[in-house]
Amino acid sequence: MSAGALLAASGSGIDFPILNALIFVPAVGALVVALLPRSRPDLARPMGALFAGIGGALALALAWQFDTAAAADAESVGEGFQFISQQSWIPDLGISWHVGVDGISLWLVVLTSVIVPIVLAGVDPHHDPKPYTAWMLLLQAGSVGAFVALDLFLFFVMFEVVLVPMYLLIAGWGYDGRRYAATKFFIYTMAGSALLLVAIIATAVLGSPDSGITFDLVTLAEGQGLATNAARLCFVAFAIAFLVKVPAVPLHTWLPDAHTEAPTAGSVVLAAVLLKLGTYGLLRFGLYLFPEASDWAAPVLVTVGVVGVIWGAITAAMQRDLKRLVAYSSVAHMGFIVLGIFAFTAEAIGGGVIQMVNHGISTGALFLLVGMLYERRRTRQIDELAGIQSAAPVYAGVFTLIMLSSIGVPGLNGFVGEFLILIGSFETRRWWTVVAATGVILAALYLLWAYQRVFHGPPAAADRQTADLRKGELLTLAPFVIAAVALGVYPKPLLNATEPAADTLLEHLVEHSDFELPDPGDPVIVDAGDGADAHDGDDH
Amino acid sequence: MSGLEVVTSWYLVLGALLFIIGGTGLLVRRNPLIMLMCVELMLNGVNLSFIAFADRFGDVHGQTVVLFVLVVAAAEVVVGLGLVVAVLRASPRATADDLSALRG
Amino acid sequence: MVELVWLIPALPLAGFAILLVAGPRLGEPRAGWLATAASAGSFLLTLITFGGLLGLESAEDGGAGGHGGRSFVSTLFEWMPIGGLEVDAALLVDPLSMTMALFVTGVGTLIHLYSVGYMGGDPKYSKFFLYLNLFLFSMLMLVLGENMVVTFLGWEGVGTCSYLLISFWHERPTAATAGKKAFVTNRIGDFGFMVATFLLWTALGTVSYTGIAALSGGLATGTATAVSLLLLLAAAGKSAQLPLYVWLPDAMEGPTPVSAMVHAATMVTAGVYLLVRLNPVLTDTALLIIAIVGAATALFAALAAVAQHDIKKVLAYSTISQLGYMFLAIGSGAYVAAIFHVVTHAFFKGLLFLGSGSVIHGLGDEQDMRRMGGLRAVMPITAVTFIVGWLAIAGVPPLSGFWSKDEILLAAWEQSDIGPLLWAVGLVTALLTAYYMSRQTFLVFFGGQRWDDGAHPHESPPTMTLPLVLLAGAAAIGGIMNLPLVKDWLVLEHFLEPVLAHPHHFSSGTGTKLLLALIAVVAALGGIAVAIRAWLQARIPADRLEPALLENVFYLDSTISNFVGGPGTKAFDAAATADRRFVDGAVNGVAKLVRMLGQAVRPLQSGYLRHYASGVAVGAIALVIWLALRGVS
Amino acid sequence: MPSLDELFDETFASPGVDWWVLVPQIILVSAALGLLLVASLAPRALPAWASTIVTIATGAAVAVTAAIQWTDWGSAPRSTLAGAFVSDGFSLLITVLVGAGVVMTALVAHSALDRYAMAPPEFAALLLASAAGAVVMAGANDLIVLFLGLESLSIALYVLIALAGRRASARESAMKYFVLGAFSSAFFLYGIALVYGATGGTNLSGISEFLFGTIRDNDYLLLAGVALLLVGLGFKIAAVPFHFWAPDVYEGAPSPVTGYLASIAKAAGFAALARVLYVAVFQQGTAWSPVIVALAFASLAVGAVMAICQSDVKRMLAFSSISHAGFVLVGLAAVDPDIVDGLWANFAGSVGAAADLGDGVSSAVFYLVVYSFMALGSFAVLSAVVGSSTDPDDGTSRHDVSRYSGLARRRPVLALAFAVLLLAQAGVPLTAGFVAKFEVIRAAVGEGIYVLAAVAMVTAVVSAFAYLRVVLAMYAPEGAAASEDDAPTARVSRPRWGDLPLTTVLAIALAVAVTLVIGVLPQTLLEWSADAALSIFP
Amino acid sequence: MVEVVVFAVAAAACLVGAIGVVLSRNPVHAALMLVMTLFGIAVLFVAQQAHFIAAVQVIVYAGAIVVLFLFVIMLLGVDRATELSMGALPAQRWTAAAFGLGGAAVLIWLVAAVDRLFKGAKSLALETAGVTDAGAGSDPTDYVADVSALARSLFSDYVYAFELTSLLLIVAVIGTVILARRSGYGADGPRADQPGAGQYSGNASEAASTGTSSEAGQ
Repeated sequence: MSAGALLAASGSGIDFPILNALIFVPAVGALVVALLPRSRPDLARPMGALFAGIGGALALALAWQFDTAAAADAESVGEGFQFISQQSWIPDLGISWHVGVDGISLWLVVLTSVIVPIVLAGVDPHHDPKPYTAWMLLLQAGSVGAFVALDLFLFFVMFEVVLVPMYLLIAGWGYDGRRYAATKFFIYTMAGSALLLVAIIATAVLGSPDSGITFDLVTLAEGQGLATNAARLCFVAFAIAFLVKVPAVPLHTWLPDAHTEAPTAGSVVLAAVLLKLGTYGLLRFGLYLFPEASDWAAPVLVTVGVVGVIWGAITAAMQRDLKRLVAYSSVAHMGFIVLGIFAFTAEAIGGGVIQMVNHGISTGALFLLVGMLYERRRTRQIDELAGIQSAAPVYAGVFTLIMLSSIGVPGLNGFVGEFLILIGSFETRRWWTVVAATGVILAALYLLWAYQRVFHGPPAAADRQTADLRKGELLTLAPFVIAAVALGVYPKPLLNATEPAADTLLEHLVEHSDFELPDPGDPVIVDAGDGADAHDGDDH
Repeated sequence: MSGLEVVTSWYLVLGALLFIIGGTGLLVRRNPLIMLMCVELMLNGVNLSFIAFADRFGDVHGQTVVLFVLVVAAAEVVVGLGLVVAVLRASPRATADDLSALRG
Repeated sequence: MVELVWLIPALPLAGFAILLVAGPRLGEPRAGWLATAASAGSFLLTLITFGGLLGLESAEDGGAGGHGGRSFVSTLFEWMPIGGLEVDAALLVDPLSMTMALFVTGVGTLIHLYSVGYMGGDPKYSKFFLYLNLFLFSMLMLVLGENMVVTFLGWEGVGTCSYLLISFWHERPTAATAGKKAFVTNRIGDFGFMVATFLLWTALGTVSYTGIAALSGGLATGTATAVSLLLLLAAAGKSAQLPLYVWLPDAMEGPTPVSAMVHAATMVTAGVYLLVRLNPVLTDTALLIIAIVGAATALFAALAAVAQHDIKKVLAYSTISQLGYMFLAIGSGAYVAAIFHVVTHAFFKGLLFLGSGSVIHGLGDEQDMRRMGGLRAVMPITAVTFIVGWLAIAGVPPLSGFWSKDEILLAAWEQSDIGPLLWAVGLVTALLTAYYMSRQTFLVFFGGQRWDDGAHPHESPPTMTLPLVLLAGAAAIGGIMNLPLVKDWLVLEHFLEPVLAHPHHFSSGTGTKLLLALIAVVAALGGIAVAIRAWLQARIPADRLEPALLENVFYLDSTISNFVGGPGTKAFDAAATADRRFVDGAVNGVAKLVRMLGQAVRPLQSGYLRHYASGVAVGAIALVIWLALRGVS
Repeated sequence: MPSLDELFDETFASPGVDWWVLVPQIILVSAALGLLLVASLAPRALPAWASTIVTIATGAAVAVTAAIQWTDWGSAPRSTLAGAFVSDGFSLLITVLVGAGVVMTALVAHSALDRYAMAPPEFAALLLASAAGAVVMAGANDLIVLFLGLESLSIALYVLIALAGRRASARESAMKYFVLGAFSSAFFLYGIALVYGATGGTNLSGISEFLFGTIRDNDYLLLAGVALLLVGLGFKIAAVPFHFWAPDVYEGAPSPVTGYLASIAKAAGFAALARVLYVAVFQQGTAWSPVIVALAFASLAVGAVMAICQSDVKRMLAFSSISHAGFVLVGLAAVDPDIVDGLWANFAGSVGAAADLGDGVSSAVFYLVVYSFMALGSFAVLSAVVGSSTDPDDGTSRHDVSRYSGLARRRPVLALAFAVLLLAQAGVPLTAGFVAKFEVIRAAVGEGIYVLAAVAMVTAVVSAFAYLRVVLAMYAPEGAAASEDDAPTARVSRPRWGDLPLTTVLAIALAVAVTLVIGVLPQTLLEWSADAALSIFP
Repeated sequence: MVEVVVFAVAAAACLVGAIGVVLSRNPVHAALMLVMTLFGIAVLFVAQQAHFIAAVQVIVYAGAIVVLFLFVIMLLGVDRATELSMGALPAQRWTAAAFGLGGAAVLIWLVAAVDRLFKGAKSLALETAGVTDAGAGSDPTDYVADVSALARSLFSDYVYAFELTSLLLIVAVIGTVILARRSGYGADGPRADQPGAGQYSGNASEAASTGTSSEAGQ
């Protein structure tokens, strides 16, 4: 089955349930891998990569087939979903298998489906490849499921179920502290979603239309059946669950442990995909479901985001473990996204979506790179490494590029998201944005400092022998590098698909809350008071 | 009627006292056999209450229930004594407090 | 022909791409030649585009304030279109961008050429040119960008390349540290750039320069001042103004061509370019602050330069000082003077750096001037060209430096608020400039031999001397661009006028002008004279002229470093510790608490049958009481 | 020949017997008696597997019969024997569960009987007898009948545990269970006496009619009786503070019996509880609901908190079982006081209200069914793990978590099955455990008991920690890190199926299958439990 | 008045016997004290028209159950006086006291007012019997609780319960038989399984004696 055949199939009018395929192909792959004979452990990864790759190809086909024009015509968020597939699941509770993508989820689906095959093919688990591969495939299936779910129940199922493979990946293939880290990861995020479950049920029970209980996102969101206070309470529960996942300061401490102890592939997927469930959830289930409450809570959430940016950067700077440092940088990056989401402008939300993808690419690649370094040196301690650039220039070059992307240097992907978030947020959240923008300085500080300590300086004997990248590794990294450059230079396709979704979401917000969209260039905003205040912010 | 009349509540209070004495006995005694007897005391307290209620209602059902309680008591005692025998055979001086290996 | 503008940055980018893929295979010197060719091609294309621009209808008669003047926008593609934001990857061809592009590609090409020889034998030869080409590309994006975001792309790009080039010899810890320092300090400026962009967009709804220029009149004064000051922050970072200058002296750790190109001729002038480019936004308050910052920086850096021993450090502080001049010019409203000085400075400072590089090269990587002397004899071409540069920067007429500096001093004099004070500072700076440059020249090329016997100084190869000669020529005659003698000779001024919202016109009479020029010349000569007495004739003891305060640059840098390394790091460390101990500690604490709770309750599960019976009994009584009480009506 | 009736005077009307309703019990009892008969008359004619097969067949027959009955006459109540026993959707669903539980227990026990030196026919007979008691409890519509069912179940269980009496732990376990069981039975009985005293009857429907039909000054005697009934049933379902026996008894009992204790015995207790509360004293809902909430709170918290302190897996499961009981209690507590009044005000046709009303019971039933399978499966795994390894000499307990270390390597499938069962208990989606929790929370939220719902979920997180510890031991053994140096080929021994008893494997597979299938497709069971729940309302 | 005297004497016997059970050092004495209580209760049964039950009480309880107790005491030879102290259980005496005193208080409070409760109230049984005032029902002559009435109740309303007792008795019989037969197991096992001495150590010999093939495989 090739993507081309699928395209032909869908083009010829056969309604191919591509989203379901995106979920089930990896799931079936997991089953197939699990059933492989024990005597052939070598087959597991190729088979896994094959299934995951089919998923990836399907996802690319999905992106290709996504109808931007139709998305732009959509008048409500609900109309913006494409490739919808809805099957009755638990009719008693109004639960259905309802999946669909819009410009927000589309790219996360693509990201997920593409990254998993790459890391599956590119990263060697070193032992027990069979269960490893199966768990990775399940992770892919679950994550895609969470991104396309349009039913609260289905979403929660997927949101929770991905914990298991991730947990087992950390526990089974992680490093020394893996037991602690895996448990912490599972329990922490589960604690977050414990209240989420209550809130989901409350939302459905209280917010369903008179015709009967339903967990359908679109119905509930467009109906807005909840009383203000109930909606706010539910939103708080939703927000906490998602902020844990994001993770936002101060709910972030599971992340460094999980990232540090996870195997490389686990870290990559965790950073690239799982964290996005949090920010995606805030967008899809926070803003859409509870517009009024979102507006009500936005100042707090924006603050949380900004605090995350600064706190993540400061703590990252002081880490001694390279992987931990990257993990903390994730906290900072994700803080930007939270800021963007709750700035309530199309630019910021679009930027947030882009930043989700970009963070997946750059942080994912950083984890890959750190993993490769660990393979060679058996250490990630910054103190124990020096002068790697002399020994492994290509490796250092790729690292530099990804690092620059992570710092947010224009021309690379990281900039686009960060810039759009900041410029969009500035309209509505001026001072928070100014503070968040200092995170840009800090990002350079901690990454360059770490880079200097690890890559620069005179190498010791052990450092000298650090081998440069092999062909396979280069091949693994190539997609990340290409994506980093391509998305930095030409992010328009992503933005084109995302913009309508962001716009309709904002319209929804305006319609159901007191929030009013800002108009850039509107003279109302330009008043002397603001300018005078801005003046104070500078030190001269 | 004279000033002092036996009313239902007297029986009930007596039943309650027997029940409580039996219960307290179970809590204070360690000898498994005596603990079993205490359970019997409790059941007898219940029986007395049933009969008192039945008498009060003029309802024979209460008495019927007592029959069942008797049967249950007998069954419990039989099995209980079997268990006690099994335990005491293994360790003749065992008290209820000695059966505390499973804990925590 | 202006449509070809995209090729200008594309050529260096192509050079970069080729070198990235095939650099090591090309090897030395082909990689260098390739890069030089790309640069030269770019220069040629700039010339062609320039010609095209000249051919465009000059619309001086149309458009208010000259805004509708010659310009051409080449939109390549939409970069970040979302919501109301439309950021295009677009290039702007107008007099200002062409002026900048011309000297960037011109000087850049020469430095490329110079590097072919200078970098010979370096194991990372091709990588150097790779970075150099990338730098050129970024610099061109900076100056050609049609909107603030594209400029920012170049802005950050040059910063990145600067980082890569400064830490080119990364095995030297000082080089690595200097690179990092440059990048991070620049980032502080970038913060200003970004926030200024946000503010402009929020206020005006556009980020394109044409849009900003057209709409800037509607800006509230407060907003405009805020934007101006943010831009000043940005410019101060990139152009090494107080207090963000600290990275530039350290940046001399990079190879000398880099110092010449990045840290003297091109990148550091980006701040000046930015302020000039956004001149319609600048308010009077902001201009005054800019002028003060510029004047202070000029004097401060000049004082620092007086007591440096490293041949490149002197030039570095001199660069900072000259950049201060340019800021002074902007602050005084004399944008053309600023750009004029940018260009002339590019010539003579590029020349001086390359000359110093030649010396360093010839002496086998010796940089301490106290170990030089009398090189005039062994390195004649270098010496002659260096002397041209010296005189140019010292402001000796008729060399180029004189003209541009004179114009700045005049503009400062005419500054409405504190003009004479600014002028006086500028004058003192001019005197100091003449003095320390003379000192350098004398120490390096005159006097007796002070180098080690092991060193064998020699003249550099032609690839290095050719650029020296060409630059010396430019430095000598560069002034003709904007001679104030006759009004029509003010070529640059007329050319740039369309991009200026408020073209500056000198109001002083010719007498004043002449007098001021005369004083400046006297000051320059005075500086030279002092230097002669001190360094050629040794009439004044050296240690009196090199106080430790100046040698250590008022201890400003070390204070900042100590702060960053001390309390700063401590504060960060405290945060990280708090994160571990309190934030994470709270999480683990909750887990521990639950466990402890369990352990505390655990004794209840004592294993004693009678305890369990107690539980049942007491529970039963409690339930009975509770429920029975609820049943009492 | 005078007929039997003529021997009585004409005023006596012998109650009609709906034999068809009693078939499940009759099957169970006659199978038990038959087994005993054969075993005592011709002990050699009855090999070990024969008892197992008979038990399985009986269990299956009971389940099938109950299912047929349900399809035959729907979930409408059908009472017999003077209203002492009622067969409705609720009792039938529990009966099916009991049948399935018998089958599972027999499968697991088959291989364990030898290990515990238990005689197969006797084990089987007692198992079936206790199952009969459970079936009686499920359908009992009279407090005395309920009590007799409870006693049959309990006494059979005391002996079942004592069957392994060669182990001191089993003796201790049986003794504790017995004494405490008898003690709490006495409370239960006293409760019956008080209820009888307050209402003059023991028939549940009769009590309900009496309560709704009369105006009373106060209800304290009745409610005190209900409180004592709660003690007896609370003991059976191991709700805090009547739970103390459970961990010790679970630990000491043979694993198959433990599974049975945790599932079927508990389900029967809950069935009885639901019937007492919702049939007899439903009118007092506002009074007893807070008590159930309190019991639920306590059970959830104590079960979860204690579970994480255990290093013995069996004990941990025992405590978690207490926590699960708390979840079921949450479901039972979800009764809306407004509906209690409203329902009876216009009882005639307020289906909508009744549907809401049934949510609580429905979710409890769903939870019970699901948890029974998870518990049976989990204890089956324990049985398999202990059965396939030698006892430790180092003083650690039989089920110490360290014995599960690296199980994923040694027996990947078994470990996976156990992981599924454990994670299902933790409430991970796509397992039945999640849907069960979801249902319970939905019921609680539907009735506005948000705090209880939130607390329940928080304790679920706490107990997840306990489950994870076992999963972690299996998948990430402590000392021997799964380091990269381990070549995949360096595995020493390959796991074999042969040394795991087939019957146990079958039971585990069944449990896992049910857990997963219901987890993915819960609709059918949801409908069933909703039907069942509605059927108990008068 | 006779009733009061009868009640007082019988109640005293009950209470003395009950307290005697709890406080007897010797199990035999306790059993005999139990008999006293049982007899007292039988007397009270008679006083409340429950003649048949009283007879059954004497026969089954005093005659069978207590004898069984005594039999077991003799069988095990535990007819020595045992210690009466509470044992070392922490807090047990307090909970016992709390239960004893608190429970007594609560239950007495509950039932003492029953007579008032019944005034004017209706009960299910009375309603069906057509009696409206519960107080009137207390006239002993009004209801017949002879054996035939009991039997009628037993075989009509409680026929199912009656049948269930058979199940219960079967279980009890099987159980007792098994326990009695198995009770020897502990004796031949190693003494090590005394409480507190590692209750699992006997397992190795178990495995050997039962000879399961599964264990051998490991």
